[in-house]
Amino acid sequence: MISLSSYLFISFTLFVAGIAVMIARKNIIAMMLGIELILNSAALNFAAYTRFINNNLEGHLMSLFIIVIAAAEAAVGLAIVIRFFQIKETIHIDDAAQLQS
Amino acid sequence: MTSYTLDVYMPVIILMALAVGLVVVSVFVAQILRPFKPNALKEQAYECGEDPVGTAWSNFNVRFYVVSLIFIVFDVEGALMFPVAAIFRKFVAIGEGAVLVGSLLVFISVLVFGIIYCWSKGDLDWVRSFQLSEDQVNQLKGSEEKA
Amino acid sequence: MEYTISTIAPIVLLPFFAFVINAFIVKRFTTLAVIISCASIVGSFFYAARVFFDFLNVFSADYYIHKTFTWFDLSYGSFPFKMDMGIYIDNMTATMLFMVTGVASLIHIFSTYYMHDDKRYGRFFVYLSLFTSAMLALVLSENLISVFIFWELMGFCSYSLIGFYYEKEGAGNASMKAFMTTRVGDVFFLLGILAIWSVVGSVSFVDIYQAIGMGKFNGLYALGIPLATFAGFSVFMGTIGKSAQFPLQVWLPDAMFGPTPCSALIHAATMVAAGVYLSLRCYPLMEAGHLTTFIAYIGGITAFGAATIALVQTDIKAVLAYSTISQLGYMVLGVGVGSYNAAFMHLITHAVFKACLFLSAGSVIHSLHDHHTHAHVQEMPRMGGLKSKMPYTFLAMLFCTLAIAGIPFFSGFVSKDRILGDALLMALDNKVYWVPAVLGFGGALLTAFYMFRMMFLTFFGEPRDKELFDHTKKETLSWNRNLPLLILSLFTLGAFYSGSLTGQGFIKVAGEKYEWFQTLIEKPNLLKFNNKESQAFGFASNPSSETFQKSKYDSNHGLSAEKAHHVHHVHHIGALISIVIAFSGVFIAAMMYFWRSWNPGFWVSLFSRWYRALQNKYYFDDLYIKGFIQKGLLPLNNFLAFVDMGIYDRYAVDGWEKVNRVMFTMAKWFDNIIVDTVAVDGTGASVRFFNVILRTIQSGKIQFYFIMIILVLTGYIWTLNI
Amino acid sequence: MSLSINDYLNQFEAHQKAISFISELLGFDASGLITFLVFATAAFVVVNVMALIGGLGTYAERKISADIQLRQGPNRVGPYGLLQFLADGVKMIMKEDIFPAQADRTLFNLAPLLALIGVFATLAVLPFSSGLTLTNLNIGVFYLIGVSSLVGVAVFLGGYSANSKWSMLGGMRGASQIISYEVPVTITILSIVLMSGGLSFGSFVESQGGFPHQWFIFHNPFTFIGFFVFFIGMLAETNRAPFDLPEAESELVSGYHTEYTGMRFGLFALAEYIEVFVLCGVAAAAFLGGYKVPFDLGNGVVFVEKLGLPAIIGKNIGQVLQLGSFLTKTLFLYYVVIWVRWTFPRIRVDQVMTICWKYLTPIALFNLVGITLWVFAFDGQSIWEVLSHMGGGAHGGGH
Amino acid sequence: MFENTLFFLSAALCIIGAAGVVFSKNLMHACVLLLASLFGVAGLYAVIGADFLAASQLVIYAGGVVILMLFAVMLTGGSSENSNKFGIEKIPGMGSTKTYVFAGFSVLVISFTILKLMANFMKSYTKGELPAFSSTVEKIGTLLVTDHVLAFEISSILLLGALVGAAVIARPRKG
Repeated sequence: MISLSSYLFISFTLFVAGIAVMIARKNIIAMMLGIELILNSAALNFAAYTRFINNNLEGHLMSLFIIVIAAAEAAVGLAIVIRFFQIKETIHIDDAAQLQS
Repeated sequence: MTSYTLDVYMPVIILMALAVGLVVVSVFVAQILRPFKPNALKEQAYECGEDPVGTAWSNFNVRFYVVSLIFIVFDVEGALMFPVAAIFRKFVAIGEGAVLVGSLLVFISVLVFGIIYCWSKGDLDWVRSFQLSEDQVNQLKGSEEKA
Repeated sequence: MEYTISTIAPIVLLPFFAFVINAFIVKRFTTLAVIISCASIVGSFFYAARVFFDFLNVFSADYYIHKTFTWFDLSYGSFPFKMDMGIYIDNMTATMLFMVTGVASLIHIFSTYYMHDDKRYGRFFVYLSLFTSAMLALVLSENLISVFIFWELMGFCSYSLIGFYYEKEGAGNASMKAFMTTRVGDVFFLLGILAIWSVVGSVSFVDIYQAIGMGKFNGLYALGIPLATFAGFSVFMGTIGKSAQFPLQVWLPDAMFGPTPCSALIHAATMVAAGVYLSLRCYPLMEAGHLTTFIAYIGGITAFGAATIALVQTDIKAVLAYSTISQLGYMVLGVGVGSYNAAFMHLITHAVFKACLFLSAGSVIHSLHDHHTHAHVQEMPRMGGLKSKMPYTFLAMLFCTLAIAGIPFFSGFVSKDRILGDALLMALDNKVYWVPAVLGFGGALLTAFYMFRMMFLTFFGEPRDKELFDHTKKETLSWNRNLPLLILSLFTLGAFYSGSLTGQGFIKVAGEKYEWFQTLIEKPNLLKFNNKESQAFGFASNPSSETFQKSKYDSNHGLSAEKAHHVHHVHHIGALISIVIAFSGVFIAAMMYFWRSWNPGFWVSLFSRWYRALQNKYYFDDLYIKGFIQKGLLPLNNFLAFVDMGIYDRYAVDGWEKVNRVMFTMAKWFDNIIVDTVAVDGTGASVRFFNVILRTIQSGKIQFYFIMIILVLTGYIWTLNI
Repeated sequence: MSLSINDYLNQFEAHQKAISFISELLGFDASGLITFLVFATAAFVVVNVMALIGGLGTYAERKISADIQLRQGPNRVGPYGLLQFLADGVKMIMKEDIFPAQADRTLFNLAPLLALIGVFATLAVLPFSSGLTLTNLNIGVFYLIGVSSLVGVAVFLGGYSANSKWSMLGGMRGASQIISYEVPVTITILSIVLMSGGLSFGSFVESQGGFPHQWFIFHNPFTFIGFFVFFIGMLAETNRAPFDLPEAESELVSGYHTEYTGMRFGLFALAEYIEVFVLCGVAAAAFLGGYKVPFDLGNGVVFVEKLGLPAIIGKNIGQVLQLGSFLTKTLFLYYVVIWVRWTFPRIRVDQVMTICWKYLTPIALFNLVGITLWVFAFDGQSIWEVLSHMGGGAHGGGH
Repeated sequence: MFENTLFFLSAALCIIGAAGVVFSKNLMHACVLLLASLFGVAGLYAVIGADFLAASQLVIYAGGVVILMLFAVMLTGGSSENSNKFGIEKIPGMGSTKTYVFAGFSVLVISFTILKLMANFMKSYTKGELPAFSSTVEKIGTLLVTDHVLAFEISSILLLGALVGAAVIARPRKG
């Protein structure tokens, strides 16, 4: 029951949900939730392959670094969002369509 | 390396279930026992007796964010250092401790650099102190003299 | 005794980390940076001392540590392309480490005195740290590629240090000259490495020794030259460049533009020593390439020629610079005459006394301050009688001068005498070697003469510049000025190196007759390397499998009794000759400059043409500038310019112009009518048309981009059918 | 140190026999069922004891504060007022549950649940004794840090969902205070991990001894400082005085649970009291030798050899002693926490952040470096061992 | 038996959470649902013996990232659906029917692509014997300081960069 395919299915679901969130939402923070989902699906895949394919712990390490990078990404991304909000008083993604203020 | 089965996680699940159960049961019991007479005044948010003005969900100071930002960086660095710390004694025992000390110290020093930066830029001050310009000081003095 | 990477790596990494840290903090925390630099090199010295004393006392004579890790591995099938990096420590490396860290520590300490008032005080230490760590890494290197890397790094550092006073006129040129001149040697060195790679398939020293031992070089020719000769020659060209040997010696005197402590570091302990160290490391290659005669000639010519130039110099640092070239010539001569042990010993002894000489010179220069030009005085004609003003510096410098002049009981005598003795032995054996031997003995005479000339001119007699003399403060004993000098001058005593005062015997250590230099340093025994596997990096080596017995001192050096007697006999004769020569050099110097019985001007007028030649350094700079550059390169440039301007430009380009003019008139019509109206305006119109369409795509709406990415990715995957 | 309470029981013959008997009775392999039952029972017992301790905590708090302030304290319900907490509980259940009209009802309901889940899940790894540890996860302390951070989310959501300005301020303050103080606490725990060489509480406790000089708090000077860093951070993480800014009644009415009434408020309070106990237990396990009993009485071998008791009884007496040792230390710390609350005045919000980022975190980092170098230099020996080696064994503790 | 229970609980939590993130109309609720989903992922890690990963997931996500998200939501004006500052009503921030149609279309396309890739892979996959669980902390630690020490140190630099960059960007400015 607990097999590679079930794990792949779950991570597939997470990935698809992330994509859906990123396209459907117009709120930047909500889109970042989608990014977290996508990164988690990738990390889960690495851990699952480690368990079911080669039992090599470097997959775990990869997942760990994905988590680390996700944290850094969230920190910087949200800081940009907040700065954006301070300038434009909105976090609607369509208001961020210009390269120049 | 001793192997284990997934049974070790059973208490975790049971405890979480107990927590949920406790909440559900207590709220349910209270539902039966307690009185239920709502009125508009009761349901008002408490604002020292006045009528509440606007919503509480407005934007807050950025300082909260900077604090949580520093926190998350430390959190992640802690998470990376835990496995290294766990093998430290073993490496010291086989005489390779210097490598670990070196890499840990480099890691920690980078961490310290970050906190020093935030400190020097005043991100750690809850109340940011700023220097009054001379005009402002004079203005203040003037107002004091008038008073 | 467990040797792990953590006991050896700090030797290199401490100065390197000091460099990295100081590079960031030097501007704001200068004092802290200096302290970090000094502390790191002293710490490195203690680590090196541990290695050295283990090699001296614990390990057997032929024990070595060889650890590698794979740097990159691009092997494909049967084609090997794998590069290892690692460390190789044998007795020679251990001795070098001890010497380099020790001398560098003392130079660091002295620099806190010498450079203290300099405006780039901190930066100097940054360079020093990097320089020292590069030298230490070179010494520890396991293969030629990593030697080359650190060799170039040192080249860069010497470039920075020579040009340290870049606002001074000539300093920039001098640093450029040093950099470019050594580059000539480096090109050859790289060629040599490639040649070795092509034969051995690896550049590790151990593999090279093994290959030579197995005779892999035999019967391989390139352009009619044996490959071993070519490879050895090319590597030796690297030595010539770095150690300032005969054709490429011109950069070293100019390198005196740098601060004096850095001269001490570059020209005594580290960089120039690296060249000789390399040729000692590659000695089996030189032997296999039958290059020893050539090397001996180069060494002899350098030793004698540089000594003659040093006779007429008036700048105190220039005298020392030429004496450095000359002494390096002795080392190379030692390599050439097969005196492996003595050449290395001279490298060590020379490093100590030359560092001390430079530091003493620095001490003298630093205290002589001209109040008119606000510059330090380096000219010997303005000195004199300084003995009373700076007694401790004088003491230190006297010891070193005695050492370099080859007076018995001092270290210079011990090592130089062995080289000369071996040269004499070779000359008796083979007539070809007479020239280097005689040049070597002549150089020894000149060395004694010019060094004592320097001493007498500087410290004895009446002060020739009274005002300068009166302004000079009397020297007081201070820890960072005199302590390094006195420590170094203590180590000029021969007993530290030879085991006996005369330099010919042995002493008893722990109840055994034991002579450390003779026992420790020997030519690489090629057969030993045949079945050795290198150890993986990072794990403790297992010295318990080695024998821990020190080989006993063998007064016959492994020769048969009859031959050994002959050798000893020749050595005794050589020692006698050198003693006589050294004392006569001192005597001549004293007659000329101390008692003033002989007038040097007479000799100058007698050999006036030679004197001019010497003052112009045998016209080498002129030769290179006028001969090579002006006669060779400039005409070539002119010729190329002529070809370019006169032929190519005139006929090809201008001719085409004519053709083009005709074509142009035809084309103009075509252009106006067809291209401009139809194509260009048409293109513009179409661009405008597509612009309208494409503008909608680049909307700045991120989600639209996502959808596009997904569609393109999908299309890609489905079309390629991955 | 067994992996869990189930493993501990499995080593007794009677338990094995019971399993096989039940298997025969039921006709299938009942070991899984028994495991579940054992865990469920133990967890249930632990949770109930914790709820009792939480309830008695409120009583103790009021009694001790009364003592400190020369008052009587509760003395009407039951002997010495001991049953006061039951009366409070009944009162809370009987109170009307009011939802603010503008509240986010889902999150308003969810917040106490999250707090309770976070706190209860930490109980799983608390080492009451070498046998009575629900599960000795090999990532124990790291798991505990992760799960207990749910409380921060719960505080924030509790403050957010009520849509009251007092609540919101309290929630933001509470969450940022909790996460801030997690940094020095994590770093201090990291240094303990360095010394014990494992992440599980079992390895923490097993690398200490029964006597005070074998505890990590007296292991070297850095850990001594580290204990206080941990203790202060712990006070702040549980929003205890003097760090009870989030619920400072003089500024914020009642902080993030201003709008909570009745049982929901009770659940928050319960979670808070249990969390104090849990963190006191962590402090005891990490610094004060945990369940270790002097003279190795804890493993029960002495009783078997000297008194001739059967092995099973000797072992269980040892367990009881260990449990006693652990509870003594934890409850002592609990007492200190209450004592601190009624001794020190509350500090300002900017001082809270200053203490965390400018004092505790640098000190904790310094401790970490110091302990790293200590372990490296002295090969993990404590200061007493080092001193006794230096003094030729003439003095120093116990070696 | 218990393995399957744990797996199903975690998977359900994970997928329901993810679905909630997609369909929730309230940003705060979406954040809490994301927390649930990440908890589920932590449980899934635990099921395949990645104990350290599970705990780091809890520590970093539950303790760090989600709190950061919640703070960011509060700092940008709560979960109320903003119109922009000119007062013009646009598409609501949490999506509209049109955006969901686009999303559904993209999801459909990407699902087919991923399933095609996965099918190729699963054809060649044979299930092998699974080893017993053992603690991964020591192994991860050893890997971090031996083979991957560079990544270990560089991640500290990465985090330093993130800290400095984000602090500079988000720092409150006067005026």
